[in-house]
Amino acid sequence: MHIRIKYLGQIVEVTGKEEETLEVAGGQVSDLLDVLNSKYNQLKNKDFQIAQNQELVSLETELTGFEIALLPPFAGG
Amino acid sequence: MHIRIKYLGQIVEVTGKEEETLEVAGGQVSDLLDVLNSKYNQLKNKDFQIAQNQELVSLETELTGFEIALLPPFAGG
Amino acid sequence: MSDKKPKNVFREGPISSDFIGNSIYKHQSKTSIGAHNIFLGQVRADDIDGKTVSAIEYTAYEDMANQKFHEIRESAFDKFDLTCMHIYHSLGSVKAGEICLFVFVSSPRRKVVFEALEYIVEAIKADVPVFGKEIFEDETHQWKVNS
Amino acid sequence: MSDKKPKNVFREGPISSDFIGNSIYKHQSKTSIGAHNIFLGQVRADDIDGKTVSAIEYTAYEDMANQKFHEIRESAFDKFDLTCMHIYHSLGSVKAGEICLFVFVSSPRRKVVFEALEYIVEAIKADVPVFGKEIFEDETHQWKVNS
Repeated sequence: MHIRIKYLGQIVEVTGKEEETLEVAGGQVSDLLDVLNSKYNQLKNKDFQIAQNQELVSLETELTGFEIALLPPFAGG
Repeated sequence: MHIRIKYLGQIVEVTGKEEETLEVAGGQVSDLLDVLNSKYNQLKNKDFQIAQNQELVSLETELTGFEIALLPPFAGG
Repeated sequence: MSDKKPKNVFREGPISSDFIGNSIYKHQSKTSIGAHNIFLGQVRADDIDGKTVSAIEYTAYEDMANQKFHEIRESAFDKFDLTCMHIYHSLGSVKAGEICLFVFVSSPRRKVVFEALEYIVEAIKADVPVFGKEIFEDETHQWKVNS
Repeated sequence: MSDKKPKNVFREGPISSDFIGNSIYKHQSKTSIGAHNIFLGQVRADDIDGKTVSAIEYTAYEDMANQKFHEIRESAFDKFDLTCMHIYHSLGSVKAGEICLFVFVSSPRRKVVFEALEYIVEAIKADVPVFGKEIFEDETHQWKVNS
């Protein structure tokens, strides 16, 4: 499954990029997060929520593909 | 005692004037009001508060002179 | 509550959007402010028994009104951590759609401005001797009462 | 909650006082409105460990943010008797003293606008994926977090 991953705000300082596409086997959001944590070893020190297709999801949510975003604390306004 | 009396808002439609000065013997606010009610017979049908020297007072307040105002319901803003 | 002399809150005629915009602009040099909250009262073209309000003519017991505005101002500064506060009210004729009341509060933090603005506007409505004659399109009138 | 397409709430750079004044002006033709309430977020020159914030650089997860703004808008129209509502948020650099958020609600009655504005601003702060990099005068930075 192709997943486009978007990094926002301070997460970009850890990944060095704003987005990338990964090929994963499926599973849960937590499975994708394991992949990302091993790829970016500072990621585990960061506070963020995860959105799948623009809705916040939990680690147990099934991956459905399309777009995942890593969202650090909101600071609007 | 000279008292300057100010009529505001719709009270002016009853008195036909915005202010006048009356000579009264003293007493309470209610005594002055008796004088005004006999002078302007539509006044008793109107809803108003009374201020003496720019502070709201009750009918039992002693007259101290200077300025009395008849204030119909407020409509600011 | 203070020996400062009351300001004159009243302006002749409606309060223009330019005046409001300019007032906002002047606060951009106050860099401790994080939140502004503005209330604007606008004259409604109310329909009453088939007649439409075309304007309100405002009068006031001016000295007492300015004293009350001053007390409201001092009390709001006591209660809330405000950086600034401005109040303007129209006198004379204000047409339907025009602005008759402009209240502007600013603070470092947003929670404060919400509480302060509502407090100030409710106090103005309740305590300040301002009177409004609603003029209908046929030039008859009725007297406005705050609810 | 509605199949209307989300609007784009974002504007590049600060929101000018002229833009706000003009937005107020445009509401003077809506004569059923009796009360407007406006919230403005302004960038503070906060002092943090001896360094002063000179600007905030805003970024957003834009599509999701516009969707959230849209949901907040629909929800506010459901809850409150509003005549209109406008929300604008900056992207990119906004200097200390400049305005980054403009929320504008209007209703026939004042009680409604107070409740609605606070509801909308709190929802924006909590639910919309916008990120702010506080730039200090020495060009170092830290990431802003809403409280």
